[in-house]
Amino acid sequence: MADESKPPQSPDSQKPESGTAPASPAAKTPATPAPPVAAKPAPPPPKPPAPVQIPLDNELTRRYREQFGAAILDALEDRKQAYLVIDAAQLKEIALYSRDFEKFDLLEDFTAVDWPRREKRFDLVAILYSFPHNTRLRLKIPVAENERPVSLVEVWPTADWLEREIYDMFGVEFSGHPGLKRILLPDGWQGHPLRKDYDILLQDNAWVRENLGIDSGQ
Amino acid sequence: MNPTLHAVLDFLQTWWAELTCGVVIVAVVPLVAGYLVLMERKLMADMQARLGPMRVGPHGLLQPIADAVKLLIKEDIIPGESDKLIFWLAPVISMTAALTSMGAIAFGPSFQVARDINIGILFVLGVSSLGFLGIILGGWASNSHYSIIGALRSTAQLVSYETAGGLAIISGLLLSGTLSISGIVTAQQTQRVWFIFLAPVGFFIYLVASIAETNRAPFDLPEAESELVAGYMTEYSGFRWALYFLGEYANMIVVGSVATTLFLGGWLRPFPNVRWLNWLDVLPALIIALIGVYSVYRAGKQPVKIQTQFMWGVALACFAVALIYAVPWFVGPLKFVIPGLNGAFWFLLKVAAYIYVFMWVRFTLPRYRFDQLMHLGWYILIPLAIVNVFAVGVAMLIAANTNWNHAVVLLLATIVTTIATLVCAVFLVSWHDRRTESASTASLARDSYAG
Amino acid sequence: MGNALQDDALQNNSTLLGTDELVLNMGPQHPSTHGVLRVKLKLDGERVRGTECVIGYLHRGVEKIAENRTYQQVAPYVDRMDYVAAVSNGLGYCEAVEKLLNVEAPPRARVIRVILTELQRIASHLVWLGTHALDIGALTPLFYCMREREEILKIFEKYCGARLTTHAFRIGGLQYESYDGFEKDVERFCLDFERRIQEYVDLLTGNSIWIGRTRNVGVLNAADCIALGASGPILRAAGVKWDLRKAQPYAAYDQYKFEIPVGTNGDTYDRYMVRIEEMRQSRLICLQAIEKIPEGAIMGKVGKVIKPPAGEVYHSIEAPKGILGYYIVSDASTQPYRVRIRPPSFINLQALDKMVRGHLVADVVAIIGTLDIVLGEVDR
Amino acid sequence: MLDSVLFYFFAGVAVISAALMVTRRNAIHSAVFLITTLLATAGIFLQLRAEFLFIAQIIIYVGGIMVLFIFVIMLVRLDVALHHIRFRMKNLVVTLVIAVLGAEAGAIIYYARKLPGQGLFIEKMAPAQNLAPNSEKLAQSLFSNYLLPFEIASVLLLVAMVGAVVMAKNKKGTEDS
Repeated sequence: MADESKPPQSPDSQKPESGTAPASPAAKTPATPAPPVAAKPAPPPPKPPAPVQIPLDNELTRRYREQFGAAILDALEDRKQAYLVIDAAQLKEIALYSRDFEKFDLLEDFTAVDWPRREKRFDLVAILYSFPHNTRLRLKIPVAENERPVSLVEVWPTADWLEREIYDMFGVEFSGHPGLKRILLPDGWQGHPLRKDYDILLQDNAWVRENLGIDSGQ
Repeated sequence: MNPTLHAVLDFLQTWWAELTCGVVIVAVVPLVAGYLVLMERKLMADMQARLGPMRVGPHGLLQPIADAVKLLIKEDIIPGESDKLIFWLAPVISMTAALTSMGAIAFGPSFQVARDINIGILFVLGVSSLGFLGIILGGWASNSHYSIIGALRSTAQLVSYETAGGLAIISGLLLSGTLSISGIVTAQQTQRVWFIFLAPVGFFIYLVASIAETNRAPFDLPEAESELVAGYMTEYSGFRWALYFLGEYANMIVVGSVATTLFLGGWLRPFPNVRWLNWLDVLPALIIALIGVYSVYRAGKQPVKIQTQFMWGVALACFAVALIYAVPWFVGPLKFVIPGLNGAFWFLLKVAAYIYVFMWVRFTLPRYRFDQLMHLGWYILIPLAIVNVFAVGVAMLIAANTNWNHAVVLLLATIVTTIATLVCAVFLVSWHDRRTESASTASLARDSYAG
Repeated sequence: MGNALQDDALQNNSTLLGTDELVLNMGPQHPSTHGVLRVKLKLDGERVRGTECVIGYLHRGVEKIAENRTYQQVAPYVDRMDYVAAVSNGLGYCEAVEKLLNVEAPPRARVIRVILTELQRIASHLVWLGTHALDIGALTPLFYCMREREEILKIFEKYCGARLTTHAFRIGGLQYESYDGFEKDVERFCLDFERRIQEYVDLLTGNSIWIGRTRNVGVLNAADCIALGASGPILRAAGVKWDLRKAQPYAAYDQYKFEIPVGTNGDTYDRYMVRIEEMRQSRLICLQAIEKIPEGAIMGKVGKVIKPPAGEVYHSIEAPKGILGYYIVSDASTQPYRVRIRPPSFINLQALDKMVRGHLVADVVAIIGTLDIVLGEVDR
Repeated sequence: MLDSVLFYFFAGVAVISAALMVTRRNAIHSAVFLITTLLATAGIFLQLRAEFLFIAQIIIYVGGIMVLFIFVIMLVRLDVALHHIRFRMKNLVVTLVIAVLGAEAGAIIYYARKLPGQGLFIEKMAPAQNLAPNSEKLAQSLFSNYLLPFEIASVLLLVAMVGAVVMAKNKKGTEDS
């Protein structure tokens, strides 16, 4: 199935179908995740035209939209890399469709990003790769703090440890995961370190206070 | 005179030679084992493009002593949940068995503790196999999973390879017609041929089996470092560990001696009956003297003064030994010691060569897996050893029933039967390969202990 | 007096003389878990019925650290993940940030990057080969491998002063110009190396014990590899002719001719053959690359302060151990908002359970070796 | 003199370790004491100039059978199994056996004392020490006078071996299914 090697293509050959110029600053879309600190003033040196997220409308996204309609919240392109923002409720269906019909047979990575100020705090990011088409696609799944997204282990077995790592680092619990427990940190660890509100010094100081009786180890 | 004292004196008068030899074995073998380790490390270093121990003494010559001191003063740790008595006993058994079995070995025509024991070879085999009790008990007493798996492996390995080794030895015993160690060597002298040429297959089976019996690579599964940490020795430390270690190396000397006695002509020099090669008898003294000369040559190249002095010391020791070898040639009344000294030299040289093969194999080959080890033992070596016994028997029958020169006929018959045996071996191996090939659909071997 | 025997002992023969299932704890201190991996093995006799990996003993929170450092400061940290192939880690990170900035390294820098990365691939495979052979009980190849790796490390040292965690590349290009005699050193190493590979091959490839220990051990077919995300030589040994250097060329790989070695069975022996052949191919790439290193600048147009526009990028390269991916989110500040590293070892290690089930303890060691994991990368 | 010292040493070791073997609770300890007993007995064989018996005892019993004993004890956790096997009338049986054995031993001593020149305390050593090495003679009588019993014994052992193999195979089959 995946034996055929693709002829060399340009990196991330997910070319947009439309001829929109990538560097159009006006192309802000409403659903673009706004970084919390994006409001910082630009530095004095002349900035190169910022390549930002532009809406994507190609064959692939159209197919996804046809299939899932409103569950595809958005389809964007950032630095020539495509991603879909999808609804967590339909995650498993979309994953199965991606694997079986769009031939995204490899879940290259599955991780999360914490945006504490957003309503749906976490972005789960699944990076898919298709061996037959030699293309990548990112799925972004916004989930709220107490939401329990469905586990992808049955779709891509490789998601097992990756979901455990997300749980470990962000505290996102997946429903239907065969053994969701901490993987990199010890079982008794407090908190989830990659959340933005987790202070690196927090745990350290707590330990120092408890074991050495001083206020801070720094 | 009081009767007890008299008895003791009487005892000493009869047994003084044996007693001396025994004391020498107990005192010297640990040292020799230590230097075998050094030899192994040096050889390994040479084959692996490095230098090996170089720090303690010139070229690391004092390394074994430093190691011994370190091991002696190390803390003796006994695991809390272990069986103290047996934990204490096991290494002692291992070491004792190896040393005791040396008692029957003839290191030369006159160097033997149990001289008139007419089951010498069986004594060596039987007593040295007791060493395995030490391994098994030690593994069990440590109360650790790694240890117990190592012990189980060693037991299974012992049972399989003792059989193959024993059958291989039978081919040598058939040819010599005696179980006595000196009798075997004399048989090789009177038959004018080393038994390795009459039973080559038997020799190689014994070689493989003896590597397995001494737990050395590629059969070092009971102590496979990368799998079982140190196998049955995992929980041992300090001097107890050293006892195991010495036992292992003493065992190497034992199996080397058995192979030398049975197949390599024991203490006989090459071509013992060829008159015009008698000048070979001078070789031992010459070789030892040459080592001394080389030490002198190296002494000049040592970086530190004390090392130069040490090298001179080594050279002087060599010259002293060479002198001991040379003097009897010139002093008439001492001539009687020449066969004994030369015999010891040749014997030890052969044992060293045998052990060298052990080490060479160890650095070259990867380790067998347990089921593969069992397959090799049961499916190839044991059938082959049985065939070999038959082949040797047939050759002897042919030789006995012809009127020509006995030795020549025996040799010719051996060639024929050996070829037949090798054909059997090829058949066995290919059959086994086919068998495993078909079994490997699941790629899983059978129950490994069942073999 | 038969009824005097207690009933349960008679009825339940299996408990009377039964053998237990044994749980063997392998690691975190064990000679062949390649660091601080801990594997709990459920054994039936010596046969493995199940495994559980306990990892994280070497966790340093690289991803969290990265969020609190500037883009340049992160670069040395990533070297410490796969410390056996630090150059490859650095390449992945630098290229990812370059993509985020929308700049490209100049051609000269890219070619030198290729040379160093391929040398690093050889070095990494050499470490793998030596330790893998040692696990299986062959003592000698390790020292031969270390001898050749030393030559490579010497080249690194001459180039950037460091041997292990080199931090050889900078965002936008290179910090250092290649030293005088760089090409000559690389060429001498490469010309000599073919003969050296032959030494390993002589010791191992045809050896029946080696074949017996590696054939049909830890088989992972193509479908399983893809499902479990196993990449790199593991994937290629299963017969998938796929290599990111060809599929989505980065740096300057599109300029060089090389083959992608593939296996057929996906067993340990095939992985061994694939890696050996990969070393040969890397050598060929190096030889091609030193033939003509383009002249010109070594640093692209990157300011002293790196401040990528808001957005995100994913970039992956073919590290010696598999797909090494960096997913970087920028919030237009000087520090990355999120750096996610896709470590090949971590994901390859997941396949261990599937590979060892039903094998013997000795095979576990061989399979851990063939996975070529570096715990620094697994735990990050 | 030396011979009697050695004999009493071996005999003492054999008897004491036999007693210890029976009384140890730990199966491995019992096995170790059984080994000691066997070795001491082998020593007595050697004193009687029966070298072949001596070495056969060591190779077969100590090196072979006892190793397998220990192997089995280690594999099957005999300690646990032994807890299951407990007689209700244990004490009675033990007393009975001891009584019978004691009576037997007493009778032997009593009658032995009556025979001339014999008795429990043997004053004159048997002439064994004057024997020549006799392994060959043993072999000759085994393979000539006692050939039939020898062959029958070996066939019996072969049957036992085949039986063991068959049983092992059967057990494996059921395990797999």
